[in-house]
Amino acid sequence: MEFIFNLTPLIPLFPLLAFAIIVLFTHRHNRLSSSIAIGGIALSTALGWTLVLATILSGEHAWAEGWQLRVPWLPAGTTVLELGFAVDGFTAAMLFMVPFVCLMIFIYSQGYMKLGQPDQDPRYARFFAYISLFAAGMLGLVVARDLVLLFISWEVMGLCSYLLIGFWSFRKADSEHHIDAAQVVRARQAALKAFITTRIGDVLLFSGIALLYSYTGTLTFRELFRPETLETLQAISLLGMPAVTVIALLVFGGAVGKSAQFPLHVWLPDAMEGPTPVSALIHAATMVAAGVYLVARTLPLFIAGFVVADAPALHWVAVIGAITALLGATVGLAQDDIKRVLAYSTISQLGYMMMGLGLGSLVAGIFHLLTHAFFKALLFLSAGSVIHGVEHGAHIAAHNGHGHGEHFSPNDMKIMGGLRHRMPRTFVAYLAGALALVGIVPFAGFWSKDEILAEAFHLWRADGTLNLPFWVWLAGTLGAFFTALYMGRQLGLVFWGEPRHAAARHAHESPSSMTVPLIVLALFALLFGFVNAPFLGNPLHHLMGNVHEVSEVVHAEAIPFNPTVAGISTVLAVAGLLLGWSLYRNYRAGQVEPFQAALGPVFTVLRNKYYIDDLYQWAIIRPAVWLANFCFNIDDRWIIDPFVDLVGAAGRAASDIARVLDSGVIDRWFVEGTAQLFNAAGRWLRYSETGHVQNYLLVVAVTILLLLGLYLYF
Amino acid sequence: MAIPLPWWLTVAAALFAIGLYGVLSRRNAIGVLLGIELMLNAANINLVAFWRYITPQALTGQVFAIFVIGIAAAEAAAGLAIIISAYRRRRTVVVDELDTMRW
Amino acid sequence: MIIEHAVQIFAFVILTLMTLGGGLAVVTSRNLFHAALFLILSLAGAMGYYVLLDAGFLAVVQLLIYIGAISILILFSIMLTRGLMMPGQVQRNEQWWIAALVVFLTFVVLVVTMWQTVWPIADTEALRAPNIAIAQLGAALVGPYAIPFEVISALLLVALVGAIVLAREEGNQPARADAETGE
Amino acid sequence: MNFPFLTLITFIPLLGAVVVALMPGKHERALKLVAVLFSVPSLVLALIAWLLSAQAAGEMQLLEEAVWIPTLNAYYRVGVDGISLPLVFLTTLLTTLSLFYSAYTIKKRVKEFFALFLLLETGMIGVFVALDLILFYIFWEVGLVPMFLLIGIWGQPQDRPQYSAIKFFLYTLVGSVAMLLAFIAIYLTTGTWNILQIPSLKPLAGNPALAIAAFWAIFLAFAIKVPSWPFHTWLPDAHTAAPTAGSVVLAGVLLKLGGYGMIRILLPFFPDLFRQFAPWIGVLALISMIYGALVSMAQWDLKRLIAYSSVSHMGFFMLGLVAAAASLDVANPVLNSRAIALNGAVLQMFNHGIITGGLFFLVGVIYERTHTRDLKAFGGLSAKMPVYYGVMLMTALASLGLPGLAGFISEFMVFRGAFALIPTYAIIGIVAIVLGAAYILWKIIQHVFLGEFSEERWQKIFNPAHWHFSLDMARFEVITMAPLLFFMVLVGVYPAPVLNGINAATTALLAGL
Amino acid sequence: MEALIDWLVTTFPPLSEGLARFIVYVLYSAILAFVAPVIIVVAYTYMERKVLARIQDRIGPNRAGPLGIFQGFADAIKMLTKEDVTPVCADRVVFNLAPILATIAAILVFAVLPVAPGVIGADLQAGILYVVAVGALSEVAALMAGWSSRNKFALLGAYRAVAQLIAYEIPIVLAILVVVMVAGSMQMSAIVAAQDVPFVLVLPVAFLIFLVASIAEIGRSPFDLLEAESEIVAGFHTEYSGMKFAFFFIGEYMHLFASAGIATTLFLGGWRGPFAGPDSWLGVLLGFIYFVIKTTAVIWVMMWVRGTLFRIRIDHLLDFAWKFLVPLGLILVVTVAVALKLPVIGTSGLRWVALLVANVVTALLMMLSVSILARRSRSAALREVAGVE
Repeated sequence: MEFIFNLTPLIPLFPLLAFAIIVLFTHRHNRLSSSIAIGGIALSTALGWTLVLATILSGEHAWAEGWQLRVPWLPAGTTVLELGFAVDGFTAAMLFMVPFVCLMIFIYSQGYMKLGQPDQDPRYARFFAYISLFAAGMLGLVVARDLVLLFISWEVMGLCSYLLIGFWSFRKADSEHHIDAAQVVRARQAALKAFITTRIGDVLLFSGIALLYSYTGTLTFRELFRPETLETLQAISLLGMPAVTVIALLVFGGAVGKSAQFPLHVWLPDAMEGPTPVSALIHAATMVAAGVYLVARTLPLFIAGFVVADAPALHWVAVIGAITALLGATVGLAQDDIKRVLAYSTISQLGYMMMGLGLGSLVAGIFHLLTHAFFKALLFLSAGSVIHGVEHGAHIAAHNGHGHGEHFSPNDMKIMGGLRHRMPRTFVAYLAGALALVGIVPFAGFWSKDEILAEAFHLWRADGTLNLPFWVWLAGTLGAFFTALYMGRQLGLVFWGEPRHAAARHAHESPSSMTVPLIVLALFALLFGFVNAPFLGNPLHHLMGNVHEVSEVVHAEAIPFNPTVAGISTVLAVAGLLLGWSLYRNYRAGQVEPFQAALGPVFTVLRNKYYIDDLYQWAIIRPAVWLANFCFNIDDRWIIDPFVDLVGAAGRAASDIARVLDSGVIDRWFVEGTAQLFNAAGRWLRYSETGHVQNYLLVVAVTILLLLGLYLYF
Repeated sequence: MAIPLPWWLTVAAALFAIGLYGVLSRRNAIGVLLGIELMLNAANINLVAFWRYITPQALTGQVFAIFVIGIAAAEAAAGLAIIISAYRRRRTVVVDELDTMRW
Repeated sequence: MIIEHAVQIFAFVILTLMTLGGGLAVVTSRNLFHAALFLILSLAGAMGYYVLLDAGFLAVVQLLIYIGAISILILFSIMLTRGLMMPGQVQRNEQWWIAALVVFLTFVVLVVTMWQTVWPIADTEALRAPNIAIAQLGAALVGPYAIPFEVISALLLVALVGAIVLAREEGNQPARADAETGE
Repeated sequence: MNFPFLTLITFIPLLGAVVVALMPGKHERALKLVAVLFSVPSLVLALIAWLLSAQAAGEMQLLEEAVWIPTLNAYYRVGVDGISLPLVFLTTLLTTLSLFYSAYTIKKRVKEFFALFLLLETGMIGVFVALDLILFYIFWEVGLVPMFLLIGIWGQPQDRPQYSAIKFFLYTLVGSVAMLLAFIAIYLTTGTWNILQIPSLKPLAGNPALAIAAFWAIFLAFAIKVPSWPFHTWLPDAHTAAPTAGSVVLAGVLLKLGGYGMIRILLPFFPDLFRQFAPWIGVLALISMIYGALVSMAQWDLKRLIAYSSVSHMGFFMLGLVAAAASLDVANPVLNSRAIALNGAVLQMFNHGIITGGLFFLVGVIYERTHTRDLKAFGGLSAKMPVYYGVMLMTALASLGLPGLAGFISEFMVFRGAFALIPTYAIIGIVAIVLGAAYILWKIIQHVFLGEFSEERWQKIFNPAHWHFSLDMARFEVITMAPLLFFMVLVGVYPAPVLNGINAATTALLAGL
Repeated sequence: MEALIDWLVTTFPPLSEGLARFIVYVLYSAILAFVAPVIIVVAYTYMERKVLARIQDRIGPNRAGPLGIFQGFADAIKMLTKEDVTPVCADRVVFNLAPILATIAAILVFAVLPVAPGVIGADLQAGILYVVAVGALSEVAALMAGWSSRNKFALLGAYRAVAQLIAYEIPIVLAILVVVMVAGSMQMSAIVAAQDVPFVLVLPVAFLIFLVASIAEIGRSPFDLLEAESEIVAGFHTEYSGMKFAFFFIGEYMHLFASAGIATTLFLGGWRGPFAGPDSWLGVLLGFIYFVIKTTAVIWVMMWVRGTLFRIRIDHLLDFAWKFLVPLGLILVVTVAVALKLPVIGTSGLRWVALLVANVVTALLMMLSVSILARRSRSAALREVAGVE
């Protein structure tokens, strides 16, 4: 079995190779490029699943300890920093999901990206290059043995996210495809925003890694989480806290940026400017989950930070997760863009995962990560299908002379309606995804969300006071309700009622290259929850529950199924879903929204995302730009350079004075006088220059003769 | 060796003197060049003679003679090229008439 | 032994006549072409000296380069600048008598010095025919004397290029200066 | 090793300069070819030397020594270790590429340009290999004059080249005069110019005041060259005015002279003083980093932006150096932190040379086509010039420290060292990384490549009649960039080959203090 | 020759060894100087006429003697009895010296020619260099003749002669250099001794260079520009007649034989052949016969060339030397030097193979580049013509 594990580095390598091949060689051939990309990820999937199987078959020890490969990488003084690959139960769980979802989305993209674009669009190949690189990054992250490889993959993904969000930023504004100039600008600004925002988190993570490396001399997970290492870290004091707490918080900062947690969540909704498969892959299923993965991987740090001195490193995770969960769910209520709703939903669900981890339950968080990846990818892809259907409808409508020249966004839910008849397969898929998200038995989301809430409930009951787990549970339960509410609203707006626009009226089903992945993912959304169903004995727990065994601080026993929790949340979910659905299923164009009528000013706040974006614009970006200009002015106009020039001018003035002195006195008498003297002498002496070479030679001969004579005889 | 070294030197000196005379007194530039060749030959005879009589086991004398011959070749090539070039411009090879450098 | 000495002395006398006589003719002959031919004679005499001094290789080189190349070159340039060498032209300049005087004095000084000096002649054993192989000479040229050797070759190359450039006419005529590459 | 590697590496370009200068000026193609060919042997030899010496680069390699000016006790003494080898290689690489690139782009006074450039190469390499203070000083000055002329003569007319050139010259000269005085003072107490020997003789130990003065005098010279805030204002002007190849070498190599001097001379000569003053120098480094990044962000001129980014990036270098120096009194700092910080600093120099050199080439690419560097004039070029976009993106990302590319490694090492040794500085300095991402992505990538492509705007700046190569990157431009990209990826993905030598040398250096 | 000296000393005891040596060498010199020229001229003029005639589909000399074998003698008698004319303005002394010098120059070569095992006039260390050096004398002779005739055709002929001789001397030297490198010596006997394999087999390119340049060096068709009747009457010997012309004539044929003999010595193994050797009289005789046969073969090739090719233009002639033969020779020298210095191979028997490969590769490369250049210049010329029209 060992030799199979040795193939691990190949998993990220296949997509990376695909990327290199496309960029260097085949970028002119669209079909070939997409096939290469799909081939690369398919190989990775096959290998990944083989490894999953191998891990499962290897038994408990392999699940907890895993296998690893080390490469000496960075000479540092007398030691060498190593980089490496590792596979354990946790990795296996991730390896099951990541390449597969990638594969599905790649296949879907092959159809999706062709639509509505010219046949020989060079960006088609470029798109596949980018997502291949992304897949390489994500897979690298999953199989990383240490923080170095993890961070490299992390940033590669960030880069791809940046490139893909800005993917439409250089297309022409084009009424044919319903793209306006503003959208182009939005795309590039969204890309920048995403990169810079996550970069802030990354820098925190970077600092955390640097600190960790400084204090421990290693970045390998397993070595970091040894009890003695953790104790060392606890003993060191940094900024008034134990170093481990600081590091944990810094690492969490990275996760906050990547996983779009409050307060760095602002980039994710804007990132929806990217192509829909990208939203599904990067901004729902995989990359944003990387933050959660990171926290889960480094959980011992958080727990160690928690255990000592009551510094609440882990609590922060739970708190931020709860805030984010609620914030995302509420804002989602007030959005019109079909993808933005899903984006806020993603933010909210990522908050759930953080909540789970923040309660110390590794498996709960990751379980939700896995299920969420399937059903949220499903939702996004279905939404893409819907959007595509609407765009197509707009085409037909324009062709028929309806709504010509009228401007609209195909993402706007307000223009849709009644699509369940026109796009039945998409509808079924969407419904499956929505039910999974809302948490209806037996869809996947039910099991995973329930486990998080049960965990919180359990911890609350164990303590008895209104402690943090209680508030987490409350936020989660409320969040579940809001989730159901906005999903109900969305389903009602999109699939029920009458079409509110010619485009929606003429929409029709997408091609099978898009719908087949939808069906496959829908099956997973339905069934995947059973991998950790309590009545099946929590298999996932066994597989990955013990990966942090070595640290002796993480203890992961499965929480038994709690009917109370499940009951409450199911009831709330069904209620919310029905409420939203019933309010919106007969919504008409131009009508005041039912929520707005009910909530009033609160709705406005929600619609404006709690004004957080505006706050950042006002409090951070403008001052930074102002500061930059201020520094530049200091440099160039006000202080430094003028001073330099002044010194120069002073020197010039001094030299002017010297020049007067020089020409008046020194030159006139000393220099010119001497020159005249020599001039006169030269005038006389020049007659010795006869120009006859033999004269000169004769002089030479005579001279030599004389010298010779002198030398020999005197 | 039948002939003592000073005889060789004397012959060489005589050849040198003849060459020098040629250099100093010839009006034709090529004639001057001929004189120079004679002087170089005189030097060569000296070199070889010294080698033969003083350091017969060393190679220096012969090697230097070869160098002198090489230099003579280069000198003749460049010198004659100059003369031809001057002749083309001034239609003369008389040294006295090539006095552009005169005061 | 005596015969050998006699032969040597006889050869020496003949060669000296050739060399010095040729030399004198070179500097005094009115006809420049003859002067050049006398130069060949004189050089041939020097070649004979080398043979007499057991420097056979040098003699061959002398023949090859001086007679074979330099003399030809001189003859060639004499022909090319023929226009002004009408026979009967005065070939001496005005300073010839000063030159003669100086040269004579130089000769005297040299000769006197040479005869007064005690030369460190090698011992008799070493004076036997030294018989240096050409291979030794070649090895020396690329061994201890490699740098001067390279310098000489560079000099030759430069002279070659320089001569071509100098002698090339502005027009399109093929350069006669090709000739000196014969060295 | 008897083969005179370093002498050849150093002086073949000089020979080339002489040959080029003596060639007739009208055969431009031949001139260019000869100049490029003369720069290649140095490159090859430097690479060979690097490969040969990489394993044992902890001590000085390839030493050569000869008496030079006996009356001054000055020796011709050259040698390299793991610190200077990458820089020597960098110099030869960038010079060869610059010459190659210039062969296509330089139109006026070709002969002088190439001759001066080769002379410049000799000067720069000389500084890196010299082990004698006099020799060091002379090479230091030799590099100055050609650069002055390159900026002054071949500069863009609208950028006040004369002003910039003189500013560059005077700035550097002030520093080097101060440095020379300090060198003399050191000589008077130690009696030798030998850079390797002086540290053990404790220069100026008996005269603290003079020692401090000498320290700051030398620091001034190097800080101007690095350049550290507030001695940096010559840099944007000089970079902007210089021709592309000049900017490349200026940023890629000349700045390294200062950094190299700090490591090779300042640190070993005055370790105690350096430690004592490290907090202040650290402040300068921090200001350089953050301030440089901020000022970059305010630029609308592409070249000026990159010039200021150099200030910021060389601030990283100084931070690493300061981290290593500040902890000199700590007997055994945690886990090689000092070595790591210094490794990071040296690698940062190398990386900055590769990356910023590449960026200046890339600015040249667009400038040769459009004759403007105004960021507002571009937009949407990624569709028009995809290869250029790709190459620029990669280089820019390397510059902002994306893991997997070169810049990350050195930044990581610098901060790794700094966090362990001077945490406060590190925490402040980390801001510069965020700002770096901001100005590079926001200003360069977004304004030049993204957004909507406007045909009218493009017509205004691009005249196909003046550009004879392909619109997207021409083959010679790709060839120029290819080695740099290779090194960015190599160092980023697998830094061990480059770092082994550096690590050995820095470890040895620190052990000797 | 040593054997002969020994035999003399033992047979006639009064003779000291020195005297015997003196006698032998004087005899040998006399044969070379007086007998050999006559035989060679007569034999080879006859052969040339016959060969050329056969090539041109004629019979050739057939009157004087059976098959016209006495034609040579008839010519000689005619030549000697003709009036000896000296031009009025001629530089008389030089005019008379020139033909003598020309003949001497040719005869001098024979001094170092190993015509049979142990039979050689002077086995100089620098033997082959001597050959080259003596060759220069013929140039002097040509110049003297051309100059002293006071005839513009003669002078032009002299110019051409010298330019051509010098130009082709270099490829010859380069070819010789290749041989010297392989043989490791300049001594003629050593070169012969080194040819366990005749060098023509391993150094075919060098041989070709030598052969072509030799033809030019002795001024035979297609390189007989120094006496191109259609252009400059008869070149430098325009004004010569009778006896003096006969000297030039003799010189020319001596030169022909000498060149062929040297080619034989350098490339064809000299006197070497089955059973030839210095040990017995028979061996010596056999060696001499081999030598003559090989030399005659080379001469026959030269005659064949003369009968086949037409005369080429003077600038083409010089171009051919400077732009083709010299570079080829230089490259060959370098490749052969490399081949000889190859580790292991350079000293083993394999070096013959290496040398052959080096030669062939050099030749192929040269032909390739020449063909490319020629195509380019031809198309350039075509374009020019097209442009003009």
